[in-house]
Amino acid sequence: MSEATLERGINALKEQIDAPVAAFFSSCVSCGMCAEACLFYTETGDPKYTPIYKLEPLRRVWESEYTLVGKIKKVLGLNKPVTDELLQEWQELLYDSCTLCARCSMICPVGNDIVYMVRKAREGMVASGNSPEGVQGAATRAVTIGSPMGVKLSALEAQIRHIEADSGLKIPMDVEGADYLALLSSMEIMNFPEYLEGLAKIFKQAGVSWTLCSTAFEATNSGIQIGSSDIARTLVQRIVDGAERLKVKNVISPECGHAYTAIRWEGPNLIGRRLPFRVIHILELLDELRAAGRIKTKDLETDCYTFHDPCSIARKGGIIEEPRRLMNMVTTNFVDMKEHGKMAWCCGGGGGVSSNEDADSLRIKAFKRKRDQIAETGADVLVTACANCRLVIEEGLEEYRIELPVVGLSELIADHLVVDEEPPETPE
Amino acid sequence: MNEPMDFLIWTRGTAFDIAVTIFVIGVILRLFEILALGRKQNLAEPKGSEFGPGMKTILTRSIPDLGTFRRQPLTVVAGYMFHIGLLVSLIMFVPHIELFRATFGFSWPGLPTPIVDAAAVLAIVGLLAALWHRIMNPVMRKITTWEDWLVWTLTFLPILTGYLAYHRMVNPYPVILGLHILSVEALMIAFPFTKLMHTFTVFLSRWYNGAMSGRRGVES
Amino acid sequence: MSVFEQKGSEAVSNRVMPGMTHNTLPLLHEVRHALERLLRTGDSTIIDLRAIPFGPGDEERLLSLLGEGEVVATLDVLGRTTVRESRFSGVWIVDHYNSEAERIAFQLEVIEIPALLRAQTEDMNQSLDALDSVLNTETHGPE
Amino acid sequence: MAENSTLGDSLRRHGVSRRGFLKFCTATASLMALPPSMVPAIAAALERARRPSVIWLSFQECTGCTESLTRSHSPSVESLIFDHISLDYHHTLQAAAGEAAEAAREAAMHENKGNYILVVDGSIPLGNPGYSTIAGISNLQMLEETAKDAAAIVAVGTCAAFGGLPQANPNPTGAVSVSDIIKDKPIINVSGCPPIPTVITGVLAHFLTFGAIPELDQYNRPKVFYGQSIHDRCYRRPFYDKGLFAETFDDEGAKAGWCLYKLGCKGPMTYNACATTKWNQGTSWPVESGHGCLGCSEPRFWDAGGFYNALSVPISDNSQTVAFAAAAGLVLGAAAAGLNYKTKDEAQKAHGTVTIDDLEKKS
Repeated sequence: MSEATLERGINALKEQIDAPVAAFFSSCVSCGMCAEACLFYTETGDPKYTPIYKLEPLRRVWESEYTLVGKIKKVLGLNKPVTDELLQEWQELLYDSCTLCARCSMICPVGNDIVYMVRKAREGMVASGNSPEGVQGAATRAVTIGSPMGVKLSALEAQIRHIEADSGLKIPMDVEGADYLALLSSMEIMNFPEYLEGLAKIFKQAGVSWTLCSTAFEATNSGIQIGSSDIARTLVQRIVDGAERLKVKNVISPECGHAYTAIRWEGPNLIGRRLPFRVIHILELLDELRAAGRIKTKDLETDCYTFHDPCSIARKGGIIEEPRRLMNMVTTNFVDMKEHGKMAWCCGGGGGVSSNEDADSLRIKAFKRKRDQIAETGADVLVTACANCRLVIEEGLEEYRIELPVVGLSELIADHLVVDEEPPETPE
Repeated sequence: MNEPMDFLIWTRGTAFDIAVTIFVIGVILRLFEILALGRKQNLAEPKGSEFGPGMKTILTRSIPDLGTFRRQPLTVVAGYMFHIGLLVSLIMFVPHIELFRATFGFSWPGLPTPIVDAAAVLAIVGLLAALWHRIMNPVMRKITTWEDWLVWTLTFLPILTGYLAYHRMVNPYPVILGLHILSVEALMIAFPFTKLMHTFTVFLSRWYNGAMSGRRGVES
Repeated sequence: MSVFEQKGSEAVSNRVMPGMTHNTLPLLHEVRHALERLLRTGDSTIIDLRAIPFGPGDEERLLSLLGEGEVVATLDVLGRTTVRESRFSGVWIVDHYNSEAERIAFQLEVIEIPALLRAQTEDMNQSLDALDSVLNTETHGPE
Repeated sequence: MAENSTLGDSLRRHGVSRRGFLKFCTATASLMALPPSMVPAIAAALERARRPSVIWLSFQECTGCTESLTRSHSPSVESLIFDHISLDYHHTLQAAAGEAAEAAREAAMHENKGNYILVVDGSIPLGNPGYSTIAGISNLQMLEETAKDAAAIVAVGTCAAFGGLPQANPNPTGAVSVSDIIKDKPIINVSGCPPIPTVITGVLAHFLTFGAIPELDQYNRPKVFYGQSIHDRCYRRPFYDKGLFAETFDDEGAKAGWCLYKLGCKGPMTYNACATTKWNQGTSWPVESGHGCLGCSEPRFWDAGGFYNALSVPISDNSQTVAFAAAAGLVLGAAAAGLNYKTKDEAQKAHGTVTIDDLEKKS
């Protein structure tokens, strides 16, 4: 059995450095603009949260391993080495104070994709044993139990029974040959079952053939959050296996940010081949159904609604217009926050921060940014499309004693769905 | 006795050859070093293309995001002043164009010297503002290394000496012209091995950024 | 067309860009200030035109702008010297030539009367002697 | 030979009136590039000026400096000065030759010990004394001997002042300037290839008038003549500022009298009086004639890059340097790329799969 050591950490960083990383470090002129894009800096004013500063360990490895001057410095003993102490100190910077929101990547004047590098730097942190305990726990539960929150299939089945009993809708499980395989996040199973119910309602109305999978229902990927491709691969493989077993054509990523990143963007690269199915986010699917006229809504709200863009879905996933079109299906009074879409501010809990107890108080501080953004809109209801964002925002609002309903966009669509009057029957 | 002219001849001769050689070798070497690290083939189904958005970001990143600009206008304003001032003085001043023509065999029309002069002042003011900002701003202080001070100095000196030489404020002229050329040589020698390389790698960085976002259907 | 079109310099001045005044106008400004100073304080000014970097046609243009005044004097002393008042009273053009008719000095004098036109004390002393000797001769007859 | 009468006496003896004397002083002030306000001081000084002895030595030179001087306006007001100096030795100009000439030199040195002016043109070879000798005496020996009792030395021409053409790379004769050898005498450098004749006479006039050397610049050149650059006094300067340049010697720009910077004019680095004093009795000067300044009054002008290359163009062939460096860069870059590739490849091979069992540090 191997174990986490500094050497393995440094080796992991060496593996991770590629041409973009080298170009990024070569380009940085220490202008500090990235700090202004980072809510951990803007809300605390502490310069150590400057995004590019968080990459110092990775930068040192790049310099001494991959540049002429660095190699010479190393031979002469003039280089600044990466030590265990350094990595330990940087744990806070690379985990507690980074949600992988990628806002810094959007504003860096020289075009450095900083979050791309943070994701890579975390590989070295994991390999050297410097990832935070809370995230380690989530990853361990995800691998051993099947879900970072420890949700087992039995719990899901119990929820399905509840939903079916309450709504009279059928939740299909392990249906081979279904068009769509729906994934869930543990939070949706435990905290927001209305998502699954909404899904069943919409798909029934739209005539979508879909299923859940008993061996691959968990969409989240703690490997992505902790920053270990090896662990992430194990988790993605389960979904790929489940989807291939059921021979589905599409896999639906749920209302969860990083799950989309994990399956949609990292998945094929982790398992080393193109996926034999299409990965689609639930918002993309709903928008497709809307465009095809397969779903319609009624009784539009007149209250002011605003939408929080989950970073992984909007800035890192390109799903920006879809939720806005969907929002206009449920309210006549949709107001965007000043900075939204690709420039949206993070809720403060992504990238594993919400499962990292060390970061709790910092996360609450950072939430001020979102709190003020929401307040500025004067909205009565906040809508989002990520269970993690939703939970983090709810917690944050509670912390600041603000009463504001936070709902998922899919269930909102389901609530306003025009359902044709026809005798209940199972599809096919 | 003959020092000023000896100095000028040395800076225009041997020293220039050395500096150009190191500069050219260094830049090529550094670009090879970077590109050799490669980029893994991306197997994820693309939502958009890479090349076009990459090229687009090379241009669009020159325009700051409005919200961020409001938070830190000085960085942007000083950056613009310096870069525009430097670019105009570097490539629109006729003596410089003559140097490029002698090197590459082609040239372009220059600007009247009072305009170039104003550009140089713009660059100097921009650099001084950037220096002040680097000293005063806590974020910049935190992330500034000795290399940043070095690079600032190496950039400032050619513009300052160029300004002094153009205005003939130091006598004899060969001394200040020689110092101007020498400071440029110092800049060229340090260039490939410091973050001055961003002059070239910024195109790589912005392209990668734009391409990686573009692939995911995001305009970066 | 060109403001430089003056006699004798067409060949050069036609090629000079219009509006390129070289040093003519700055010089004329200097003359103006000198004249003002002369009126105000009585201080005269002499400008050595050979120390001014004239371009082609500049001298002609300057002379044309200064024009011809009321006084013209010619001195025959170690070669010819001409003293001409310009059309601006108090501004004199003094041109010195040597015995080979080559210019050896060329000045603008801003003064009531150029010093060289005055009779010099030493010369008047000599003249006194000479007059004495003439009177002596006329009175007493040649020796 | 020098005599004891003053210039004032001498002129009066020639029947020159006070007016004539004043005109002479005006011309002298103009010649020395001094302001007209100096005329009374010059008049007072010239009244008392005594006739100095001048010894002129020519070493490694082309006689261009002497030509320049003798082709200057003659006879003229300068000739009055030259009437008044005693040119006791000049082996090109004097009638005496051989032993008689050398005897004249020695006599002048002896009689005017400590008071004569030594004028030198040409550089001095240090490589082999045989490169240049006069009457069997090496240049170095003659210079040291003659300089010993001189009141001041005027180094006429760039060769004497700075080494000039003989010193140009690779300097086969080991040529040096006067000031490289003589360290204990006041030296006035009148550089130029050749110097402007009136500048030579102007310097001599200054010494004659005031009995002292004029104010000098850092190259020991009289500031009145070398205080400003050609560029600063050039009548074409406005074109430089406006960005109007002649591209070739026969284009419209050249015909319109535009700036010659691109055609190699070294005016910006050259300090001389050409733009005001001009040549050939004030007729014209190189830039006015349509050719850029060569920089001939500056040290090592011969080695300072092509005459027809702009001052900003490097002395050696830069495109060749860039081409060679690019070729070397490709080779070294490929090597560096290989090293990086290898380092990364090794790191990837050394990858240990991370499992949940090794998330925690064991230590």
